[in-house]
Amino acid sequence: MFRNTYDSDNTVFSPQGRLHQVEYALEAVKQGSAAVGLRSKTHAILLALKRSSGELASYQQKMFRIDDHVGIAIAGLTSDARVLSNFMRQQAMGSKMVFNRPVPVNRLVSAIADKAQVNTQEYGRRPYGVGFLVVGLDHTGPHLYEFSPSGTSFEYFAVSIGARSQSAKTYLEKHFESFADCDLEDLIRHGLHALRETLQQDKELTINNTAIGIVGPAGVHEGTGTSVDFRILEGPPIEVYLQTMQLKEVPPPTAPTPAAASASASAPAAPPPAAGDEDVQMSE
Amino acid sequence: MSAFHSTKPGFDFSNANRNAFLEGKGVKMPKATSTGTTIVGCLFKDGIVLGADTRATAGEIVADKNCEKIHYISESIRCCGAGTAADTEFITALISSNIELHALSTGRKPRVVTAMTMLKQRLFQHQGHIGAALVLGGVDATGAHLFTVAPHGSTDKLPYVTMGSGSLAAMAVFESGWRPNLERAEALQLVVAAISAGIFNDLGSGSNVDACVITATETEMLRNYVMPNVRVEKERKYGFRRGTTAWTREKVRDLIVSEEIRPIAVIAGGEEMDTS
Amino acid sequence: MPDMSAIVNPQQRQFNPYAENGGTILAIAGADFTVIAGDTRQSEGYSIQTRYAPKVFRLTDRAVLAVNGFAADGNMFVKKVKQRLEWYRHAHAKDMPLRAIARLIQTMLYAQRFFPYYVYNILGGIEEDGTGAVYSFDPVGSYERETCRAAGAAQSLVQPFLDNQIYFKNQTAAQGSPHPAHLPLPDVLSIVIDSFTSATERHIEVGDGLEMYIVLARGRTLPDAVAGLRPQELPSAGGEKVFVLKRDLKKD
Amino acid sequence: MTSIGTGYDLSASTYSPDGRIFQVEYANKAVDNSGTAIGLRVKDGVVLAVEKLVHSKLLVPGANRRIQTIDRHIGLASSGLLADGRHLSNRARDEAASYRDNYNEPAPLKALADRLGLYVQVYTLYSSVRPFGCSTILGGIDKDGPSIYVIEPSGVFYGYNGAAVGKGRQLAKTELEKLKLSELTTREAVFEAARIIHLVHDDAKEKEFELELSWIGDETNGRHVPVPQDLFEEADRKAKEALENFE
Amino acid sequence: MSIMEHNGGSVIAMAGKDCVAIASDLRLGAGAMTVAMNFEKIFPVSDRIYLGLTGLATDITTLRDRFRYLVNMFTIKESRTIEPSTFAHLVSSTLYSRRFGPYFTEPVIAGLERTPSGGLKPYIAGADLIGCLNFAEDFIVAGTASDKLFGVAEGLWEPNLGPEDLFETISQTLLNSVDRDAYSGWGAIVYVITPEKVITRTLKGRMD
Amino acid sequence: MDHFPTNWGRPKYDNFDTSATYPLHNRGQNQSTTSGATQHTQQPIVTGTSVLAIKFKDGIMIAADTLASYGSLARFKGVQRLHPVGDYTVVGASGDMSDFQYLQHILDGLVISEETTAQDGHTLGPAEIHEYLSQVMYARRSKMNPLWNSLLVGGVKDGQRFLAYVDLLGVTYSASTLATGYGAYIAQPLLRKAVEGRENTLTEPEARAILENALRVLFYRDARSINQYQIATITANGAEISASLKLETSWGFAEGIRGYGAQTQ
Repeated sequence: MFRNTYDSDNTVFSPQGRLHQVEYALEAVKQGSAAVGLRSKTHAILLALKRSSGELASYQQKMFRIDDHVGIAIAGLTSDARVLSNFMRQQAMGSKMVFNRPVPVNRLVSAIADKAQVNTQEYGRRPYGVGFLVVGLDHTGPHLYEFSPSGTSFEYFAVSIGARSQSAKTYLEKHFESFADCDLEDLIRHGLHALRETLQQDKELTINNTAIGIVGPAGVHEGTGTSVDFRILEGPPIEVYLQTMQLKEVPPPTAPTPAAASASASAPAAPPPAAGDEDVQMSE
Repeated sequence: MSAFHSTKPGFDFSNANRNAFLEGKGVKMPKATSTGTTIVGCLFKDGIVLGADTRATAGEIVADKNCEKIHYISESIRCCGAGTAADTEFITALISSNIELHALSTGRKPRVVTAMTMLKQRLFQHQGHIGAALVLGGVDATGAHLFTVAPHGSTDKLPYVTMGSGSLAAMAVFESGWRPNLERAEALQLVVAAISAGIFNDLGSGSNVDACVITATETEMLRNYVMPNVRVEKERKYGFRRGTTAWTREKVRDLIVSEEIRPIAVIAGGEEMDTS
Repeated sequence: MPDMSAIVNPQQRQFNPYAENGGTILAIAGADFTVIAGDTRQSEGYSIQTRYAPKVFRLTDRAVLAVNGFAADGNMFVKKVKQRLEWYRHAHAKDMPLRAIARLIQTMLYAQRFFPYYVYNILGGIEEDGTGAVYSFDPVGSYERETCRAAGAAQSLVQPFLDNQIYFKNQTAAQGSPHPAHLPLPDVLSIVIDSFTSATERHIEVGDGLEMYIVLARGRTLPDAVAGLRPQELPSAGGEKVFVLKRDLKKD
Repeated sequence: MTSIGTGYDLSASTYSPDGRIFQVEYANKAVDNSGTAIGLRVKDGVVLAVEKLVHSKLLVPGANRRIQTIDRHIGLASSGLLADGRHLSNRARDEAASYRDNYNEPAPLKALADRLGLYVQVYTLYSSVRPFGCSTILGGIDKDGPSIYVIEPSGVFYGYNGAAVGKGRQLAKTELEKLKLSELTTREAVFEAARIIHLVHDDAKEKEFELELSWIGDETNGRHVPVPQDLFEEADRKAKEALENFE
Repeated sequence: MSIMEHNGGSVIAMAGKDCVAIASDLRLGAGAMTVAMNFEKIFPVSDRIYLGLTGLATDITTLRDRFRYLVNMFTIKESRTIEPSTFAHLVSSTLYSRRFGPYFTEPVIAGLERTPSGGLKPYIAGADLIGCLNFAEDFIVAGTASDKLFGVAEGLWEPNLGPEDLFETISQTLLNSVDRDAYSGWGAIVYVITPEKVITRTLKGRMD
Repeated sequence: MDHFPTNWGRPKYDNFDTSATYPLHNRGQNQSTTSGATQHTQQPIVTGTSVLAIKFKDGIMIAADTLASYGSLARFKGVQRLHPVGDYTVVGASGDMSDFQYLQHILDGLVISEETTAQDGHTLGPAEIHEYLSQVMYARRSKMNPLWNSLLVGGVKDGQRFLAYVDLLGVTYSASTLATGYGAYIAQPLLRKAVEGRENTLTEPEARAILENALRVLFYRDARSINQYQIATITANGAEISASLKLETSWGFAEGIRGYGAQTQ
């Protein structure tokens, strides 16, 4: 095994000006099952694929409620996610305590990004090994953000993280221009379609392995009493949404490859390569 | 009177030593009822309008919901009292009595300044220990006069005055609404507004508005002139079934002295007597 | 306002971190409901600060907290309780049960044993077994579960009245018809209203407005007599229901 | 690279035998790999512009700003590691706020650049940290008028009339040198800045990019704000036209 | 502790329809300690007037005797029985004469007043310790449980109660109030005064 | 060994962020380690008197005179006691003026960091400013080191009018009319009568007239007041604070007064 001298420590730049430890942390995100986020003018939603370690095991938790108006989906190390989500909850409560105001979503995401940056610059730490999709509804409307261990955060119309997320992105890129005017049901259907792209060949989305998180007004399948607050749908309630899915379009034979290829072409570019499938020159 | 009270005039201090001793031992002395009151008076074209609320408090508790704070001094002089309720009650009664005697001895209608002077002298004598804050108003041969008398005996003569815990609220109304030569109705309305300001903004004042209009010709005491705080009907009846309260002993004292009149039987000699 | 002498000869004056803001609260538990009520006047000394300052706060779908005493402490305390409940929700994905909230409140109050929240708390709501419950606290956290409790400025006026009307204290029952353990909601509401109108008559710090929260156990509906009063229903996740009923009180 | 494999390039606290600190040089590499940022100091104001490389078309345009406001009168544009840039801008805000707390006046740009330089330099001293992977353009108007400073990963900072950092800095500098900056108005400078960013962007090699512009001048009451939408669109359009003519 | 609470005790009077009632507890304390459970605080002044005295026990006794003396003197001098309203002013001026060294007692007066037309109408009055009279249409309270009495009476009292109903209302008011007062209780006694008779009942109450 | 350079040269702050997971630049400032008695008990020195505020149809109006007193000395006659915070809010202060200046400083810093530098569309409205001030005031009272002020916070944001009070104890409340200091006794009754029930119909000139009348009455009766004042008007269009204005007063009633008793001449 070739030993890369510059990849054992987060306080060392490679001669190309890259931070290998950070890039490896991004790989950890890709180990996690996929999560997809989409947003319309009225809603921001999350969809995630839950893994189960076996027939008898329960499915993992992929979504967390942060505050009434904010929720996250994670991909990567769950324990890191718990630290960061608790931090987000603290921030949210701090805002309630000091200003009696729901924390603006962008500031919440920036706060964890700034926190994550420290772990990329100081000795004795490792970058967080988890990526978040954050949805929230605030004064300026619904939002969707991606947070990554490199300490960056970006706002998206639609995005996906985790294993095989590039396939979901390809779907999203094709359709995202229509999302803005979607109603909740259509938005969820697009999300499910995107999430389906990340499945292994023989798998399907079921009520057990799918979770849906929503902020925004109640949809037609939800109770009338439901508020705009963040809620997580799991189990039987999502059956009705799975029903709406249409048969998978026949994928163009080259669909995943060109995207990956173009991404790897630009790999040596900007150091925090938030885009999915870059080759990070990991020795195997 | 001497049969009922000690023959010495003035206050009886025989408990004072005992009480001072108790106080010295750290026993807290109780507070008398005080009227945390709004009282006012104002001058108008033909005379004086006095006003008062009707709440008497003992601490935070309403001791009397409809007490009278406009006291009679003479037919054309009245006095509103704030402060220690008993003091206002008694000093006005005393001065009223003295004014009556004074009027009888001089054969003239009493003047407001006379009442004012009597009040301030007596209050000054007692160095503030008589806790009466008064608004004195009336009409006499020299015109209409309005005074305040503070517990230490200082007085003030102004066209509109207020006293009591609601005095600031009431004064604010006067300061923004009083003009010289108000009509009777206007003045009465202003006084009602001033007292109402006290009733609704000062917790020490409450219940109803009493007013008194004094002119050279007539004095009109408008008891409960406005009643903005009548209690709403209760939601339930709270009568109890007879026998609810358990008792152990009963004694009934009949107040009706019942007399049974039994005709005394006529000695039945008649039959025996042979009259024939 | 300080006078000049105070500045020339500074006087030692201890800052008093507390105030007394008047008002009264009470709560009564029924078999399957609880009523928690408070007046809305906030005062200091002889001044009314505002005619509408709520003293009763909904914590969860089945817990309502009434706070009375020093208003700043009260508001801060409610805020902190709410935040603790939010953490519980994060950790357990459900609302904290009533009796657990009661213990939490004790812990939070006692934590300030030597600089207490100058606040009397009454917690009312529905227990996990579906019964109405009231918990009352002293400022440093001593608490117990009761059927009814009054606290605040007019506590001494209202509590014995409730003893008599809710607990039937000193009333011998008629032969063959024992006193009920719990009164129906319409009766409780009218007793609450009469308690407050009585306290308003005789206590200067009570008045302006009355807010009554009604918490109904799962599956129960409002009796017609109460529904006719058109209480406002607060949004809840189903299960227990919370209603608010408002009344005016005298403003003098 | 001669440095690679010598072992002298693994820590910021290590000199190479010829007196170089390679880690700092590597940090500069991170800057050289990323989108260009420029700053123009003109006669009555400052314009900042950034070539924001867009790695996905799913990103919300305009949302992920790379030019930060530090204080009412100061803007900051950075090139290099995005997260490091945010770290530094947060530090700059704290410093600006601290200056206000102590002196009750807006921080002079030079003082702020000085403090930031010191802060960045500390990260070049120890093996327990790495240097900042970003170069920062600080622009603003203070009581001495408009000024621009660039703080580099080594902690040095210089004042400039026209500054450029990042991938296209050479070309941008050449273009900046052609301008008579001291005669331009801020409004004119907005157009020049837009043009330069468009010019330095290499369509062939790069992904999409988004132009970001901010300014400080009399028109903004001395406040650092994004260039208003209409002006932005006009500048963007003119820049594209210029580019076509240029080619 | 205030001197008014040293011996404890409470009195309440209520007006009904053509009748009045006056009631008191029976406790005599010395601070927190109860020393007697048969300390009556209500005294007949005339056939139709009863006087309740709360406060410091020694002053209660002193004033009871003093008022008996004063009323006897009045009766002799005026050759008529005293009316409740007259008696109230007698109480008031007696107390006020000690304005600066008061008796520590708050009296409650209940009776039936002769109207000009010869009928009898309910009369109740109270005074503070320096003799400020308080005339009420409904009820008068005094003593250590006065706050509680105010609250309960305000809730329970209704106008135009007949003697038996008035008995229930005043008894319930008193019992529930003294139960919440550490310085009152240990039994209670109620007097209901009607034009025809005076009913005295000793109540069964908590003895703690 | 602490490897984090920003921590060097200052003691560790254990109460906060023990594992130093928080970004460096945000890490808690270390508490002073200087020991010894601290003197907290205090009293106000240079003071401002009442502040008044009411709701009207289009927003909130706040008024205060411009006097800062040193005891009974009218020490500074042109002090502005109304302070704009951001675009939507005005804070009016009575009580200690140096404490108020400190609060102004804090609020300015807050606005710069929250509104100006973030530039993300999220700005602080009057409700948030009031909540923040309440937390500051309550925290200081809990340290037995209060900021000796009574503050009124008023403003309009997103079509909502907001008006509330907070004081040195952290006590808060809101109503359609508010007044601090002597204003609570003298002006409040006037304001309540003039405003209650008319919050949605009062026009700006009417609201101004109500406040001016109350200020005039205060000037007549509050010995620590002056006849110069400023009025802040906050509407959907933002906050505007007037220049220093002069009160119209009349003392005609004094004409007929002779002495305090029996005097006739």
